Amino acid sequence: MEIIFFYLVALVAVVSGFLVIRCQSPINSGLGLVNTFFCLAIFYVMLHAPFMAAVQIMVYAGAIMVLILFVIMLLNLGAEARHRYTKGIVWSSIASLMILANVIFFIKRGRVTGAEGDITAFAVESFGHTELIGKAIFTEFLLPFEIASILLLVAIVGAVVLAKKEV
Amino acid sequence: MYDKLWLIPFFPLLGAIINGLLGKRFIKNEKIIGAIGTGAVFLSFLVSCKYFIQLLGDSVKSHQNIVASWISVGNLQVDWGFLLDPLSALMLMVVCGVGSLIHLYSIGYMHGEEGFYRYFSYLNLFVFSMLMLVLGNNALVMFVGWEGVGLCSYLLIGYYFEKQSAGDAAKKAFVMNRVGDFGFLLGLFLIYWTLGSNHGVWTINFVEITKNAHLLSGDMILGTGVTTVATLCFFLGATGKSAQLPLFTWLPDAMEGPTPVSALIHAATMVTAGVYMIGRMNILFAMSPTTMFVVALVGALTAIFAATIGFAQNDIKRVLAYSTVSQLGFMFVAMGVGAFTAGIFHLMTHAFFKACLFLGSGSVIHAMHHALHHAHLDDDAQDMRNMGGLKKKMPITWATFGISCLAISGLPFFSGFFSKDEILWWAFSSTRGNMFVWAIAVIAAFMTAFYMFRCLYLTFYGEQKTNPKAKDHIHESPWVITLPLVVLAGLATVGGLIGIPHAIDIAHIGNKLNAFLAPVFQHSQELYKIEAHGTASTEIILMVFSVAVALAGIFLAYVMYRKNPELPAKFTAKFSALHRVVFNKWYVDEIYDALFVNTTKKLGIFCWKGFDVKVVDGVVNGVARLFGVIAATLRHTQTGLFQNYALTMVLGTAVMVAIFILN
Amino acid sequence: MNDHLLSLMTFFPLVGMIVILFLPREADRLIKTVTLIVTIIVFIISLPLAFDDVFITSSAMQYTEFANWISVGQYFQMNYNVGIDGISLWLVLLTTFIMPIAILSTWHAIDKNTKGFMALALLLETGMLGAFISLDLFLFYIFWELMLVPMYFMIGIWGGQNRIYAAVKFFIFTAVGSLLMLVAIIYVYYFSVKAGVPFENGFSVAHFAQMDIPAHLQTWLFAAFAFSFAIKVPMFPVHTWLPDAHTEAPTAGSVILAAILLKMGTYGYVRFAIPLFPVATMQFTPFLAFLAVVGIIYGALVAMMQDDVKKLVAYSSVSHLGFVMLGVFAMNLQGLSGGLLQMINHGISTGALFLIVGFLYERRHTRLIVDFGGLSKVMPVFAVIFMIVTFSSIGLPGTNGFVGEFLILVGAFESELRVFTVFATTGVILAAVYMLWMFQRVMMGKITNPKNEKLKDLSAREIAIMMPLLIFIFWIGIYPNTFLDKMNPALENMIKQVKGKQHIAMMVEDMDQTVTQITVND
Amino acid sequence: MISVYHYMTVSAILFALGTYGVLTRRNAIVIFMCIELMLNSVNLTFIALSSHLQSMDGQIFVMFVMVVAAAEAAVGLALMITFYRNRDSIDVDDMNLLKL
Amino acid sequence: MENLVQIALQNVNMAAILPSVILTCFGMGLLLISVFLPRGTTRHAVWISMIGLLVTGLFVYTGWGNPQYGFNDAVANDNYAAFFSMIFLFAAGLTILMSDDYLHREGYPVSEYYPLILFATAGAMWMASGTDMMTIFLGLEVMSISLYVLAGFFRGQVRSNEAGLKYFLLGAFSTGFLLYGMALIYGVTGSTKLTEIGIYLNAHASLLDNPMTLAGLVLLSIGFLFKIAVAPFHMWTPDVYEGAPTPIAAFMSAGPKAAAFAAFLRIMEYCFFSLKPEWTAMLWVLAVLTMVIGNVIAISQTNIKRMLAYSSIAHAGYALVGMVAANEIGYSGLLFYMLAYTFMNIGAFAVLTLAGKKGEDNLTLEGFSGFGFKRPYLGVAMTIFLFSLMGLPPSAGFSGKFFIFAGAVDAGYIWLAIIGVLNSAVSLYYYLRVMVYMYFRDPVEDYAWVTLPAAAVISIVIAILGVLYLGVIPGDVMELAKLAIF
Repeated sequence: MEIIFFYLVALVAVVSGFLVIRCQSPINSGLGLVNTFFCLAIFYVMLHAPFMAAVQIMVYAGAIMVLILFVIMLLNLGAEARHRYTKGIVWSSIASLMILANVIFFIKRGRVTGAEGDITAFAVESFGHTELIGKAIFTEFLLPFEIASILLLVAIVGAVVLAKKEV
Repeated sequence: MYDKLWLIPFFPLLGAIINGLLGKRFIKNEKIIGAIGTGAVFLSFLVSCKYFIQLLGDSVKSHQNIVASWISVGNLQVDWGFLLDPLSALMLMVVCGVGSLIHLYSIGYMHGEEGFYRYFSYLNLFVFSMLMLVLGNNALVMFVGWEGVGLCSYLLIGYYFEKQSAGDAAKKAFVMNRVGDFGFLLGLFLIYWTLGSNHGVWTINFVEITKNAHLLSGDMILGTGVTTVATLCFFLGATGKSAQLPLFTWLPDAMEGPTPVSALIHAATMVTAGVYMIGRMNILFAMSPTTMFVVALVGALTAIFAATIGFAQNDIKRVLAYSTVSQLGFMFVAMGVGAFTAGIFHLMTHAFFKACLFLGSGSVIHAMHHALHHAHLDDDAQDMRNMGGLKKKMPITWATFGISCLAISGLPFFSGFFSKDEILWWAFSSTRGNMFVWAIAVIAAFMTAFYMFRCLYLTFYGEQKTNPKAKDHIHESPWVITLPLVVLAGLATVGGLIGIPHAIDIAHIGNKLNAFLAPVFQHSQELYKIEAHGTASTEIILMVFSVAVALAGIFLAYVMYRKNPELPAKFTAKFSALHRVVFNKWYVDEIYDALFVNTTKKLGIFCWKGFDVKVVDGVVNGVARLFGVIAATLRHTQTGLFQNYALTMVLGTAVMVAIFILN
Repeated sequence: MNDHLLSLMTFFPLVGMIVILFLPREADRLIKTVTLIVTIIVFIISLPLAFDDVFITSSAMQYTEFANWISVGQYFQMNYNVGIDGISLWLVLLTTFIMPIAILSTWHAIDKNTKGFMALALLLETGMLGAFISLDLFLFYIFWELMLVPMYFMIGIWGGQNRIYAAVKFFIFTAVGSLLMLVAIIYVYYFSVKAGVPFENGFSVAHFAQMDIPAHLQTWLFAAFAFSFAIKVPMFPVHTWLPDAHTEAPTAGSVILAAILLKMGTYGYVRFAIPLFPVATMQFTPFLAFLAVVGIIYGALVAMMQDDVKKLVAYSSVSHLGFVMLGVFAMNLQGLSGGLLQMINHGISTGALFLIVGFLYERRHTRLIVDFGGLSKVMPVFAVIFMIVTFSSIGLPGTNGFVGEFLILVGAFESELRVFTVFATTGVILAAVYMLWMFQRVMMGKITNPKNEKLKDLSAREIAIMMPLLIFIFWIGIYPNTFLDKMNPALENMIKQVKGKQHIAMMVEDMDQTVTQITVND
Repeated sequence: MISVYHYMTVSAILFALGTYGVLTRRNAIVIFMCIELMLNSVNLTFIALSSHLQSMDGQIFVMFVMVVAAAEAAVGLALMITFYRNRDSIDVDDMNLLKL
Repeated sequence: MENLVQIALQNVNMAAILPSVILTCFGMGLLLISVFLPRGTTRHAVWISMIGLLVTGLFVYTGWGNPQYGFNDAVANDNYAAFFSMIFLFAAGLTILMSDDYLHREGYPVSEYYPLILFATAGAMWMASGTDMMTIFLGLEVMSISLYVLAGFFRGQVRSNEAGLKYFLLGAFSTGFLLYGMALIYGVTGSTKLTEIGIYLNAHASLLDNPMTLAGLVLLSIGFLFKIAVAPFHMWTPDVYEGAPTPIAAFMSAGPKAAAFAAFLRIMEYCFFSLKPEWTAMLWVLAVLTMVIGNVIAISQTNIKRMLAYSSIAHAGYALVGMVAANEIGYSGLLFYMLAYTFMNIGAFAVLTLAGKKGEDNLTLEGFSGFGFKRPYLGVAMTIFLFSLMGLPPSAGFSGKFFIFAGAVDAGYIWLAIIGVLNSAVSLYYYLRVMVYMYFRDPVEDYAWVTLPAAAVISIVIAILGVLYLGVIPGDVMELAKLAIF
């Protein structure tokens, strides 16, 4: 039952992903992308990471995609011209397929290490996913977290510097 | 006491330096310059005389005077050293003696020339070099002189440097000499190396070489005896310097120089250096019958070959030049058949009569030149067709010239008779002799007599063919010119008496020269069984025969040029092709040009334009250009398109991952 | 004083260069004078070396200085390790001697950017002296490369029409070779470290030379060194930069290039390539000797057909340096000392020839032979000097060229290179051909070009430039022992060492063969 | 049973799709979206692995990836706007002034 | 489960991140101050950022020899980080000094420029000191995003826009690969801490030929190789350098490149030391490819800035040789080389900033005709930098190449060393060509040369001193580099 559901979601995710690269209008592509985001959020829930699923929806679908769509609107971009694809489509396909083949190959042949950590599904249920993440982020990964703040600052400053009209 | 030997070459060197450095700016006066030049050589002559006399009275016949070490590197020890032995002493006398006379002569001959100081400086430098050549106690000092005389020859031939032909001739002389030097050096290396590495005697000293030469008898190189190869190399050197086949062509051209130069360098001294060198190394040559035969053969062929060309020349100096080549051939015949003494003897007598001939011709040319100049004519002052009948105008010149012609033709009791006869006798009867060589030599002697008298008749007899305008301006030359002529003619007459052959030595004077030179040659002649054997009667018969041949030659000349002056023209008309070939010197120069000069030039052009520019630089520039092309091609991968960049990245990644995983 | 004589001598020009840099750019004459004085002072500093008789008796390095320069833990140590022996002595003196002459020759020839030229010239002098006195391979390499830069600019800025091509070609040719040498140097160093040479010795040549490097390694290392040096020499067929560089360089540049820079290559063989890799030397000898002989003949043939005097002289250098290489690879005392002497001779004679061409160029602004002819008439003093130099270049006995060539040929004949010697000797003939032909076309004949009629003879300054060279032409020709005596001990020592190692290597090889044979027979 | 490999396979497909999109689309914004798709596929891998390994690190990583994605979106879109202002286009083919 | 929550902040060790924190603070302070100053004033920004760099440098200096670890092994302020931090600080300092006048000339006197450089530097420092994938990744992003902005900083210039956008798109694209690689490594080892990964991999030999490990290794490398500009991930370099403001191109060629090297080398050495044969083989090929492509294409360039971009690709190749050697000399040679390259390349770019006028028209070779005589001092400076780039003694470039090739030879990579030197020979051609134009040609037109601003001159002088110091007495710095490696 669960596996069927998985396949279903996976199918939707892949098809939406395909729509992203196939749709003529950027807006449609964006919508496809949002769809994928949702599918991934579902996966996250299935993987016992409900907080991540929430963040996924809020940050990606809510913030980033809105930003993107906003820019699309701002620039008033309609459907792309007839030549949607660049010339090197054959090579691009080959390259992408090679990447896919490689990745599939190493997933098939590769081996992920067995479970070692203590963040079991049980732990998640008993402590709450959010709490666990919060603890980890403010203790073990404090420094990256701080750096992330600088990163955002840089992004803001940068965006402002670039996008404002006059000096 | 022979420790002042270095004075002999020193004086001319000093003279050369003084005249060369100070002549133009400070001395200026021709008389003083001439006096310095002549005086320097004369001083050398005096010193030479002193040592000559001293040597005569000395029981030890070989003396070395080492001034300083020259090159000293390990085994190779070369000194600035001089060697006085009978051979070099005799040469000293000839060189200094004849040299002084020619210097004296030059004062008159060169009078009024722009580069008077230069001329005397060169001439002194030449005498210096010649004396180094003669006196050197080792092969390298000899080589200094050897090349030095080549240099001076170059300088003096090119004395009239504004004339293209003079420059060409000078260069030709030097280069041909260098070809010879190439042989000389190789021979020297071979002897030095073989003696050293096989027998532990590292030396190039003549005395040492002579002493140790017997060690070489078993050494082989290239399947032949070392001595044979080495002496052939040396002989190549000799052919260059002494203008033998095949390197003789420079000598006739060398007549571009002033006439006294021809007399001194291209008749009396330098060109005989090859003969002298063989004499110096007689033991090595004696060890190799093969080389000896080659020497004799080349000598004989040269003698006859040059003589044929001498037939057809109209330039008085050229006739003499070919005659010189021919006579040098005789000397080589002598050396080749083991008649070392005879060779040196002929060298000496030749120095006298040929110098006299050249100076005589110089006197004529001088007179002609003056006359023509006076009459503002452009006729060739050296062409015998413009002369004739000068006997009356220039009696002294005529007399001396005539005597010398008799001497060179080998008429009895003139100096040439004794020396030439001895050569023929040895060629006939020596253990190294050869009938063939003898026969050629006899024919050459006949021809010599013929063309020398042809020259004499054309110049001094018959009617005067000079342009009438100039006719009356021809006078006898001044005393500085005639005095040397007289002295040399005298020597040409009596000089032979020091070497009277045993067979006709009625007065029992003895062969003084033979005795004198014995210390030098006897050793090798005895060691290698070189001797002339035959009865006195045979010798006398041969002598008579050769005199008859000479007389026949003279008679023929008389018939053709005195009695029936129209005969030669008929003759040439009949054999015009032959005449043309002979007149053009058998086209040897042209053949050489085609074979060597042009080939070398073409090779040079090929190396430069073909190889250097096309191949080497072509590769270099080609690589540079290739990189340029590759760069220009590769830069187009940088399309500026984002997606191409991304594609490259992805492909790169995919390939890398694939390789990694598949490994 | 004596302790630091070499350093003082080497770095004094650098000080001079800095002084020059502070002089005003317009003060042309002042700059030239200062440079001249600096080079003369350097010459004076170096003079005591010439009079030091220790070289006659001792083969060891003299005037050595040693200081730690770069040291990186236990990885590297590069030392400032300098000294001279009989091999480098005369080359050092040649350098200090030629420099004032070269500077003096620029008096009128260089009139733009004098400051730059003089600064570069002094920098170049430091580089050249440093390369000759270095006993540490790393140090040598530094100086070796340091020489490139000033010469590059000299050709490029003050050169002739085609100067850019020439300068770049010069630079790239030389650098390509030396870069490979760098790899070889590093390799040798690691080999020495692994062979147990204490790393404090750094790149000391003396210590490297004592190692026993396996034959197959020697082959490669020697090839790298030899290639680098061959380009510098220059040997056939990597010589083509030379004619271009020489032709385009200003007179002083050509003089320095010919007189000193080319010697770096041959010196490199004698000092580094051969002692370090004796076994490989043995293998390469026939090949290099062959190239040397080809160079002799080829250089002469090409020189013969040149229509540009300077190019002719440049190609003659190829020929002359072929002789030097032949002598060096004869590997015996005569050959080597001949080679070494010939280096000096070539420095003097060819330097003088370039000066002469420079004089002509200053007067006529052309170097084509056809533009001249008959100059003897108007320039008699020049003619005499030219002639002497020409004959020195031809190798006339009594001049320097003869002694060198003779020793080389004797040495080569004594060695295994006998056959090569025969061909090399033909170079003697060809030298006469091209030099005399050139001399005839330039100096003899009638003056055909009216521009040549009013040419001035040499000035006092120009005669003063040539005089020292003429003196040495005769000095070396007549009494070369002054020079040979001081070279020989060091050369003898070197030959002994090299031959010893070659001997051992051959014995080992023989033994190996015997062993193989025995095994095969079994 | 859904294994981690299932998730990884899906993620791989999405990654390849994203790559393909980047390589073929001409609109810079769509390309950026494709990059986001790639990042998301990586996120999926991270979370799948994290869950499989029972360690939180992967999920934290995903948080930071999201931060980065947001930051990149801000800067990237700003860049696109400036480019659009000057070129009136955000076709990557129009980014062709700098080449060779 | 309680212990999980008990993880205290005991691991917070400010000393471990002090320099970068100080630098960030200066950056933020500068942003704040700028708000209160009128637009267009930038002088204060130069001063403040220089002081910031100096203070940071001081702390880096005092931290030398006293390694500090903290934040649960997320960061290690060891000698290695300190050495690289010094490189970044020099790069940033030299860049800032040459920027001020340039920005005014180009019409973008925006004070935010300086904080961005400082942030980029801080990001680079995190990359160098990070010992956790996350730290490194975030450091990389801080640096990259700053650089995206800086590359497109001249927002009115379409070339600058294009450079920024290209760099951004490709950078984000490569980030995808980097992350994928990190994810795989995480999946294989269950950790993001470098040391733990290394130990885990070393302990489980079976993982070494696990395709996932290897794929992770490669994909991870891609991210860094992209930043280093190694072929075939180099293609952004020429375009971005050409389009970006010159000082930023200078900075990018030195600082971020060194940072990428720092992180890459640390990851390789910490995590994948058990896979050394594999990744050295991979880098061997890439090094050769990079050197060849960089040098060969540079030959055909006529724009000096672009030529320097290709040359920076080639130099990345040389530096990679040090990594291939994978021994002490190679590594310390690499460190040394990055420092040397910082001086010589930024110096060369600094000269370029002064060679032009507004609009940067004077970057072509033709424009450089006669430069050496028109501007003698700049000419000499450029000459020194170019000779150093060629690798001629006595210059930093030579010492650096010497050490790196020495490392390669010592490790037995003789052919690599030979290919390396042959490539330097090729490089001679295009470097020399600049000098040919500078000195051997006469000026085509009389150019409106800018006057020499003091700050830029100081920057050039420092660069020259650095080049000469590292060239003449490289021993001391090399000694430090040796102490800096693991």
